[in-house]
Amino acid sequence: MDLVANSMYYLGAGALILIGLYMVITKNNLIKIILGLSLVDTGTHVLLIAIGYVKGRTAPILTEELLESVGEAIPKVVDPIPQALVLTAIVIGVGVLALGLSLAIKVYEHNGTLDVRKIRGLKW
Amino acid sequence: MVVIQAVLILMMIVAGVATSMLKDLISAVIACAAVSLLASMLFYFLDAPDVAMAEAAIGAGLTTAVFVIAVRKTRSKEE
Amino acid sequence: MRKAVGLILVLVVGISFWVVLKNVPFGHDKIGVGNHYIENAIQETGATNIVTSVVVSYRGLDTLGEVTVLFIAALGIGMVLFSVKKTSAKERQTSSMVVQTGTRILFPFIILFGIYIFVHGHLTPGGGFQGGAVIASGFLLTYLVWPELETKRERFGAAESLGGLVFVTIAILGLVFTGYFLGNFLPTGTQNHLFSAGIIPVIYIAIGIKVGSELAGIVADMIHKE
Amino acid sequence: MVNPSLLIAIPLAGAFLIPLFALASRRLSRYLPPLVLLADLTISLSLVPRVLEDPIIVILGGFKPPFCINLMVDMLGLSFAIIISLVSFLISIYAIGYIKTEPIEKYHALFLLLVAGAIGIVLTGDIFNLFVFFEILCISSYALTAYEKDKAGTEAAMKYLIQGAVGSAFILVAVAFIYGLFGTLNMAEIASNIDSAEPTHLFMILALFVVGFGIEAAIFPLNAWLPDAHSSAPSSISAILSGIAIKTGVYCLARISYTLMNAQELLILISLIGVVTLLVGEIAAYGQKEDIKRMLAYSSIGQVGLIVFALGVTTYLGIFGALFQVANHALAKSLLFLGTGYMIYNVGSNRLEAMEGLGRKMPFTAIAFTIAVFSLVGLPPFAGFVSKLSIIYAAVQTGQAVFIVFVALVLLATVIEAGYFFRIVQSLYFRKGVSLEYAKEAPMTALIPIAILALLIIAIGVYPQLITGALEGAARSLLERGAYISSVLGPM
Repeated sequence: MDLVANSMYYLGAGALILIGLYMVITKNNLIKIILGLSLVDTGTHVLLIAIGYVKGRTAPILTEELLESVGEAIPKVVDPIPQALVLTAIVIGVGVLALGLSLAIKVYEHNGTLDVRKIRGLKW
Repeated sequence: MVVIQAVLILMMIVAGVATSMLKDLISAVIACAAVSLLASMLFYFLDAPDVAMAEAAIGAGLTTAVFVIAVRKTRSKEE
Repeated sequence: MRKAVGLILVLVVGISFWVVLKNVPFGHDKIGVGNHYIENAIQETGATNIVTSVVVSYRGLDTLGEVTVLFIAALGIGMVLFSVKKTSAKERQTSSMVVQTGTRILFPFIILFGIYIFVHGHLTPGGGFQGGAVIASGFLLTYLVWPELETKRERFGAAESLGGLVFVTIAILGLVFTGYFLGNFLPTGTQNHLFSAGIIPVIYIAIGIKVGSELAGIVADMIHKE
Repeated sequence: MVNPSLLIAIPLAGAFLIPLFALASRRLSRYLPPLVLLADLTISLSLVPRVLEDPIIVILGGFKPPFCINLMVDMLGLSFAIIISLVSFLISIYAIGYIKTEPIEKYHALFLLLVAGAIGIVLTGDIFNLFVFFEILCISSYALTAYEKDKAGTEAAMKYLIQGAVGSAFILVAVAFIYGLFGTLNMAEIASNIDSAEPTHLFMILALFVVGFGIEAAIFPLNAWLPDAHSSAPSSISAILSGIAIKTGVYCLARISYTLMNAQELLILISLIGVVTLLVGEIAAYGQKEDIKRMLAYSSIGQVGLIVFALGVTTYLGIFGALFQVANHALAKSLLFLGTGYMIYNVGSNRLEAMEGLGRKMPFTAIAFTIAVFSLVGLPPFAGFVSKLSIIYAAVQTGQAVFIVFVALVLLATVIEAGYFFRIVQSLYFRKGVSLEYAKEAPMTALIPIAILALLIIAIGVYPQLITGALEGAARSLLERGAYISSVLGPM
């Protein structure tokens, strides 16, 4: 039980990243490929937050109650840095996805299809 | 608590597989939004309320809207 | 063929994950920079939300880079979908009366809620990004309800630029007054008050306006440009 | 002293200003990038004497490192920053006249942001900040590749975006692992703790980084996007992508493998990758007999291979040669793309056959083109001669049999390179053109940057001491990890 509790977040994050990578490599539809990129992003976010989690601590917001309850001692909160990194990564991710989708719309206008097998410039 | 989180993670993986398997693009987009929403709940459990809000508003909300717009401007079936 | 390659690659990556993550125990304290922030953030920056103080103050350059990324995405989408001819207001279905009235009542509250989130970013969960996203979703609602609504894209553009310029200007003012780029030159005030934490609320308001207008602009571009 | 953080802040502020400028006058926005980049160039040049003595640590936000993001302005970063601001300044002059497709103000804003991203990459001392600036560079390159909005451009940008996004995800995962293992993001602190981690973990992290940055640096087999992107972007963007963007990928590889990971024993693998990339690129370029820009793009892959090979030699001279080659290729390849831009404009086609006989109609462009070609092949008295000579000398000096074989392969690649480059020069001068009556010399906005680039190539070739001082300092700062760590964190 402990093993499951300790590794489930990493497992979930890893699974999302791998599903996303697999989609990017094997799917033929551009929208599906971009959905795969979105899954990879979400997976990395979960991974980062799971790395920063510390058991038995609370959210890193020092409310007055929390400050009073600990007095002079160091407040027991989780690591704030991964959370800050993920905030940044979420915004970067949405920028890339939106740009990718607008490019996909343009590719569709030129070719009338989103199938990478039928688009000469996207074969690989 | 652990059980709830385990169920959420399991649902997240299932939704991720569904994103990959579903042929209808709108359904796949919705499945992807579900992944983001479940992830944002997980962030809440991991004591990251800021990130949970951002993921729910940006990841599950706006990204999905942009995806739906893109799918509607192209064809909605994966062939 | 591609499926096989994909599976092999995924397997390799998966194994590498497993190898490294075995030695990153879940739920343990990684003794490092984070603890310094937990101990000192409130004295050094005056913000009770430590994530906010890390995002805006300790790692301010990341945040400047991140709003820049969104700015690039907005510019790039505007550029990719740019067309000389005016977009035709095709005969789209207008929404029902109930939805229209509801949106009219709801829209100001959504915007107000977004503003509340980013103004209180240094005290409560949330901040410029979340608030900006809420504002953008308010605009998204109006586009869905009134598809024929012509957007004033230039206004979003001006708001984006102003938000970015305010951020850079504050950073350079920090250089002038304290000698450090992004240095805090305003008093940190009393904890847990709205007017505290020095430059953090000012920067978060700039970020909120910038992110809101950028995301709204992206959505508007994608809906309206053909 | 001017604060080096302005090197990043000025282009950013300029890019934010451009849309506001464009509200008043769209045509005026063209003149902002050259001004901004000239300011950057002056600042970076003025920092050289100080940085030659001691690296400058710029503390952001007023907290002590490692608790804040710090910029690390050592000679390596500063040399790259000078090359970036010089080349992009010249390209921005060229773009004033060359870019005519609407919306021009978006082009100029994105161009400035690309440069800001590249400068941020080479100056930052924080691994996550490196990722953020890397994303700025990549996303603006994706958008600019699609600038013409034609079929080839959008498809190339789409391909570039998909592969680049996968690479960025790898980098982010590697950063997450580093944070999990070391609890810090400051590059100096990671470097000082690197021995506490197990070698297998470091190998995994290094592999993730090599894949992530390798996609941007276009090392084999991660270079599928490059020929399409570089050949279908507008010529000024091809110039900045070939001259600057792939070099920052190489910079990241060097920084990570030398300063951060101290992985010198693994660098022979990097050398091998470099030689393979070199051969693949040059052979593909030789086989490309139709599209001139595609040929130049393949040649860029080959040249990056040469740089990566030299970095893997791990001796002082090898790194020096690699950095010299970075400078040489940045100057020469951007000249080639800039010259090609107006040659294509004149004959209305990318095809090599259409260029025949252009040497008589566009004498200045053709002479500059020839100079750059000679420099890339490595003929004296041009800059490329010095870099190729020192790379080959460094590899032979190691005395290892492997490197002797590699040198033979490098020489073979040089012969191939000479073959296809002389083919173009010959067709420019000694063939009779078919329909060139409308062809005329490029305008002044193009000739001035082209002439400056050509003069720089000759000047560096004749008098290498112009830049050897700076590059020697750069090579030293890459090899001396201890100095890097102690200058950020204080003496141990």
